[in-house]
Amino acid sequence: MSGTGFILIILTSFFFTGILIRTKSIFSGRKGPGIFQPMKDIWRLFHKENVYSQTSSFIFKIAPDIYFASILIAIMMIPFGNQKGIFSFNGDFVFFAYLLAAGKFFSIISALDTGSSFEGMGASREALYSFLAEPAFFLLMGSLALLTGYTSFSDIFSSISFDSYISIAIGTLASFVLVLISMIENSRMPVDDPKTHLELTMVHEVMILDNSGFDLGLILYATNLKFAMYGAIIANLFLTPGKELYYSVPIFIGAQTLFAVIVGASESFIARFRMSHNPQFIITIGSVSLLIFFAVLLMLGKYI
Amino acid sequence: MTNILLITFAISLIYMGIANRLSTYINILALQGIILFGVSFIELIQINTLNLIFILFETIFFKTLAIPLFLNYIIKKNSITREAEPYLPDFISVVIITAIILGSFILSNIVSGIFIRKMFFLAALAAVFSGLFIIITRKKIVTHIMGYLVIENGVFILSLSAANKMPILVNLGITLDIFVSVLVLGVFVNRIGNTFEEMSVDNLNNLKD
Amino acid sequence: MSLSLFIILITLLFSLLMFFIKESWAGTIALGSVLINTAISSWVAANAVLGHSFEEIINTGVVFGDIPIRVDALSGWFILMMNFTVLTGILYGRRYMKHYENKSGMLSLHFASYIINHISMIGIFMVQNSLAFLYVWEIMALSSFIMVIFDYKNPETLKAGINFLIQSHVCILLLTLGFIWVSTQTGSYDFDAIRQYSVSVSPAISLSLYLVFFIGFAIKAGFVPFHTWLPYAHPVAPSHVSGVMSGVMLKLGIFGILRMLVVMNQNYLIIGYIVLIVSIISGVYGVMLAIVQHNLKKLLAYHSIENIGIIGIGIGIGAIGIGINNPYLAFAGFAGALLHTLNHSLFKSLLFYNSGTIYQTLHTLNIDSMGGLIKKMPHTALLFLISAMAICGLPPFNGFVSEFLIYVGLFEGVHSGSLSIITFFIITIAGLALIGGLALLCFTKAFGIIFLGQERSQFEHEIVEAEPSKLFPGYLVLVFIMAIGLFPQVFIRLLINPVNVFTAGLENASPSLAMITNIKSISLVAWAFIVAIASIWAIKHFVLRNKKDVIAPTWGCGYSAPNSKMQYTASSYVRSYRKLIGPILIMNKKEGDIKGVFSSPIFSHTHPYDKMESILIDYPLKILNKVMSRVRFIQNGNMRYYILYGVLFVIIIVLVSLLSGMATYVFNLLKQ
Amino acid sequence: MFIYYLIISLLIGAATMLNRNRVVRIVLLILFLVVQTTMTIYAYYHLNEENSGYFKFDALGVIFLCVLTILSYTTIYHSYVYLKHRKDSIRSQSIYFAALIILIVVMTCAYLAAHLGVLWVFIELTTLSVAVLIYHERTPLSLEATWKYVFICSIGITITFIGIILLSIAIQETNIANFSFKAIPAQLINVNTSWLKMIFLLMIVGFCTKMGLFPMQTAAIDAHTVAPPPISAFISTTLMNVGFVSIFRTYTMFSHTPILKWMNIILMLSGIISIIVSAAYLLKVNHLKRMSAYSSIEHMGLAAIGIASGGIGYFAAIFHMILHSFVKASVFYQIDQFHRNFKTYMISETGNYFNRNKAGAMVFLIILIAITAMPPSGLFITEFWIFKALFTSSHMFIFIAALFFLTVCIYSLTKNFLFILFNQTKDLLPAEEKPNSTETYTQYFLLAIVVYLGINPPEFMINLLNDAVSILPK
Repeated sequence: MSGTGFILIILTSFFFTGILIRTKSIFSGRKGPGIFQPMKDIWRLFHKENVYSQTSSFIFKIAPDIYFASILIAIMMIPFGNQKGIFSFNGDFVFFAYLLAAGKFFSIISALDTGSSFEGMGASREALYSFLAEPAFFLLMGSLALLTGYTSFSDIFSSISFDSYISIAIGTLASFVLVLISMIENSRMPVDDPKTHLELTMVHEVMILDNSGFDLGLILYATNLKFAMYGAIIANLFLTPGKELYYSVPIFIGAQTLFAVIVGASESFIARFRMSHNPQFIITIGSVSLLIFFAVLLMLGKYI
Repeated sequence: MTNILLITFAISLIYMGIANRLSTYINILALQGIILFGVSFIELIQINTLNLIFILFETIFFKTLAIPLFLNYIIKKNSITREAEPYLPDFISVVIITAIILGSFILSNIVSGIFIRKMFFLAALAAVFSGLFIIITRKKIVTHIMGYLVIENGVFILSLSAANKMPILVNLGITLDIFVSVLVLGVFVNRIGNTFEEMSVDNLNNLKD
Repeated sequence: MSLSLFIILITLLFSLLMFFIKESWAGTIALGSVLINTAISSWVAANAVLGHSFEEIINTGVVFGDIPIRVDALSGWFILMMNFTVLTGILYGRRYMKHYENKSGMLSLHFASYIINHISMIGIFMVQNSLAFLYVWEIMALSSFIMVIFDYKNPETLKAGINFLIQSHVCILLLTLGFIWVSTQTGSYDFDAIRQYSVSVSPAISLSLYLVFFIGFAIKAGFVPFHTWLPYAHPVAPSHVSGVMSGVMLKLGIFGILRMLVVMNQNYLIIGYIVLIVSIISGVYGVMLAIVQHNLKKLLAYHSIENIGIIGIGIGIGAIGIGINNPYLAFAGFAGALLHTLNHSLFKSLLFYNSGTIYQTLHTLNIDSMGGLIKKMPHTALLFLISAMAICGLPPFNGFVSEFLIYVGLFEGVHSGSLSIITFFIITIAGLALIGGLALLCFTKAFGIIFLGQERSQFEHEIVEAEPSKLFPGYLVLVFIMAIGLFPQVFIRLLINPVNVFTAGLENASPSLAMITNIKSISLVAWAFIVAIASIWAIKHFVLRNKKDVIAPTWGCGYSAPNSKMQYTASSYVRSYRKLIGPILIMNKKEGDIKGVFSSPIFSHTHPYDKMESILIDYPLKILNKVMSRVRFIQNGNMRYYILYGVLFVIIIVLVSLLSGMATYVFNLLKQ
Repeated sequence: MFIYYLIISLLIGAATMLNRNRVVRIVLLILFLVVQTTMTIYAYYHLNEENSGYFKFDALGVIFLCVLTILSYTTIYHSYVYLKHRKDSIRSQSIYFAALIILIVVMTCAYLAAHLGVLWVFIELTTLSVAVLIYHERTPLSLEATWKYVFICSIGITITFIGIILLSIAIQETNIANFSFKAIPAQLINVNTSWLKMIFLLMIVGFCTKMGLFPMQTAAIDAHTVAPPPISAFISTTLMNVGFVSIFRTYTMFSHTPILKWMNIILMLSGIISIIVSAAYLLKVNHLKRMSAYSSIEHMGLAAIGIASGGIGYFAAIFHMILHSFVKASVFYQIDQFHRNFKTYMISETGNYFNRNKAGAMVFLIILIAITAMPPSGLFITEFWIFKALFTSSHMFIFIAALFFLTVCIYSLTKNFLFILFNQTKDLLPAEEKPNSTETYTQYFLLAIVVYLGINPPEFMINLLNDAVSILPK
């Protein structure tokens, strides 16, 4: 059945952030909270009432729902190994990307809706980074489409296989790019430090300064989901097709956990960039995915 | 005989180049009238009398008497100063007019296979171009008319060279041209004289962009 | 009597009537005429789109000869699109123009040219006789020129009007060149003559002929670098006119390019490449400049350039698809292009109507001085929001569908083509993604700054929502935007015939069906998205049913007295972006410097300027002026010179012919 | 018949000269118009008919005669309006109208002249009769302009005359009849080509003064500037047509000799230079009448190019001249009203005409469209044909250059007209009398003709045009 991926991602999302935070605390020599603590916080938030700024309008009220919904639907497109996602069709990753963009659109304008200078700042940065990151993702998917000859998540991932060195190189590069993209999309290190306490240096947190209660809960959980989603995509790269569930589910969980640990580790060892350095960093991702494209061309022997 | 007259005519052109008195110009014009009279008398003795009389009348009466007098009258009436006031030094004028004569000589040699006597062609062409030259390089408005008259003389010579087969109509044309233009121009010169105190073309370049 | 003549007569009648009645009636008259023409032409066009082409031949005397009126599916599609926008345009315009009644004295002229413009556009889509085509084309340009200079009290308007007229004249010159070229070779004005000619000559020649036409039409369509008239003409025109111009008139250029592609069906591959390159540049460049604009309508104008670029990408893909004989690719490309043509006409006209409404309430178009309008004008805000999302190509709205088609085509092409095609397409994909991201930045700025937050400046007049009759056309458009977004498959079916005009030649495994099934799933997901939003919203309200929202001031991060001046402005919102693309822009900056301890209020203005314009237009004009001033010694008022010219003319020509005679003589000597 | 026409109309002219009574003058004018019209109709119905020796009702002449007759109605009407507002002395008015009548008669003769000498004589006469009209306002400027016009035209006409003499020398004949346009071509068969070239060159340069082509366009412009607007209308339409007719006849005369290509080059050169010059001056000219004059120069250049490129170009050139006459005439009629409204011709000192005189402003707007050769103006079609001919004769360089400089002209014209119509920056004092919209009817009428002829020229006109170009080499 095609819902497996969806369910698994939802499951992962419960403990993903927990693992991440746990890793960080371990590296910094603390015990740290339990891995379900973030979910508990979110659950608590779900029972709180909303506080709205008097400046804000219905945009601010509706935005979190749309943001959340966009990510939910996006997840439904993620396949699981050789099982299709709930929605799967040619070029579904285009839809995927634009759906996320729609969500982002609303989170940005809801930030602007409050009329706060800080949130405007965050919105501006978010918009800037996302438009810089778009081409990288599409280049990557284009290269994969070229490699496999298919134009939908499920076909691409189910037909991708690592038998030659170059394909392994491609796989590593691809997962690298995906990790970085997810870093940007979830505004983690090195682009953004969620733990910073100075609004001037925030990107994502500063956008949601005015959100509270249920809405805040939605947004936070959406972030977890997003993480899990990207993790799933990366995991899909390595799910060799045709394996049974009892074989592939652990791989999936493992990959996700590994991803979370990596993120946590990187956050505890890397320092964030200066704001002005972020753009060129993001551009670099684009050029890396261009490298993937050339690699694919080499592999297909179209480019000798 | 004709050729001698024509050469004299050409010389008169050169003289016009160096003359710097209006009275001299007028005299030269009168002289040219006489020359033309002579030429036409010699050339046209055998054509029908009416035509001959008409042409002789034209040369003697208009070119030699009427127009010079008329010009004198204008100059007196408008108290025009007596210098021609050329833009170029006389030396260059002479050189250029000589060049014109030389050029027309070459040109008359080039055009071949046409029944026209080269001397006539030369004189006519030289007159026309020197007339234009005078108009272009002299400052006074009256000298414009004089240059114009020189051109007319050239045209007349040209017509003479073909006159024995020349339709009277065109001959009429010449008359009309000289008569009318000189009259009209004279009238306007008078007007200009009344309008501007100083009869120089410098008064007449207000219409420009 | 023939349909076309009937339409023409009706229109002339109405436009004459215009001058003999009260100004306040002009709008209604125009509406009537538009309705009649729309009804007739749409009937013909709809039949054509459904597969029954229309053809008649009008014989008009010696000048034009026979004028063939042919409406195939392609023309039909464009006519339907055009009619709808023109209709909403007049519906909006006659309300919009109420403000100017008995003020400018140009109202009747304006509306007369509006309806004349309408039929001239119908004519452009129908007529297939090159001389008549030029005729209607020029009438279209003229009438739109008159509409542009409506607000003549503002000197900017006249400048822009002249700029527009001249550039459209240049476009006409190129078309004239092309048509003369053909008609001298074939002796016929019929478009079929072009077809025969283009197949009879060598590919290189027919390609160059096509390029002449392409550049001509590209000026009208506003492809970079032929776009410079566009950002001036659109802002100064009345908003419904800007809507029609940007929504429809640019598409005339697109139509011309497509029509010539059909007529000359030759070397598709190379044409595809050319169109693709130009389009990518247009798309990226257009949106890049759009972002930094402060004037709302100018921003929208630059966005038209970007959208034209997207359409062009579709055309390029389609042409390449035919070139490499890949029906799926061709279908995706052309369907995407045609659908995006329609979509752009919808949301761009809607955006311009809204900007008009805003302009009439605030009397300014400067984004930085707006803000918080959403509370005063919720309907306008909603319309603007939806159309902004649509133009960014976000699901579940129509803009996404066409871009999706193009993406599908690109990815399809990526693994079916040669190396060059792959490389081109990958670059195009990246470019398209970049365009999408930039559009997002641009319209979050536009919507966010204009409608959200607090008012950034005080207006002496109170701000109220536009009256319903002004909103109605907007909602009419909105219906279509939603419809295309949620039921794309219907429109894809309608597109089969128009696209077939191009792909008829291919031996195709009818790609449309596969495409339609694919598109069906889009609508499915779109619905799912909406349902998800609704359900989450419902859940939220269920959970919080017995908690009431708390209203508090915006959190100022500890600063207790925030005011509206502290908000992010449009300029500050895009500042970091502006720094990034600095080299491409020309930013004219004016700043007053601080004097003394208690300085007088200082200012800082930035005016973005188009670099291409300064290179391609301003500099050559400077040269031209220099040259021309050299010629201006002739009329110097000094008669001696006047005579000298004649003399010199004679002498020079005599000398030259003599010398040439000698030269030939010597040459013959040498030959022996 | 024609001789009677001459006598009658000259008598009427003399009567107008002597008459001092308003009513009688009106009667005389109407009488003259009747005579002129009957003459035109007679000429049309006796096409290609020799008449009273030196005249012939050939197609070319008749076409332009029709134009002249139509325009003489409007011009006389507008002259009447013009004089009414100027409040001139009765005497000067009589002189004005007499000269006008003479001018019309003389131009008629020039159109219909079938004999080189006669044509020449009448062209000279047009110069003189128009000189009186140009000088009508009696200001120093008008004096200067008239002086220049008369002088340069005399020079030009003399140059032409030299050409004629050389021609007469070339064709060794004594019989006057052999100087008619019909007879000349046959006698040019075995004439030295360089000689022919010189003849053609001289004659063309002479006629350029009338047609307003480079190199002799200068005088015509100054004449436009100072002449009363209705007369400017005549100078830049029917009078330039005289020049065109004479050039066209000369061209036809030589068109079967070996120098055809050479002639084309000369005309092409003259035409393109005229266009360039007009473009250069239109860019900076500030005097409305001068602007219109320069635009006439531009159109003359186009017509010359049309002739030079042959083929359909001949046809197009004549057609172009006709339409241009109607447009340009209406320009100057409107300029008269414009001048009464603003008391100046300087464009920079006017503005907002659209609100001062709606009817006149609409005329200007339509004229702008018409004169820049945009549809529905008929000039669009003729220019299209001219450029087609140019393309066919494969003068690519001229083709591009002409298109380019025409665009420059269009830019300048649009700029200036829009300034006049809409500019708000100037605070002008209001017009003295309320503009009278009935004065614009003639312009609407003429412009309507232009549009109609462009879309669907009547059968007889096409036949006339074809007849006029039938002798020329295809």
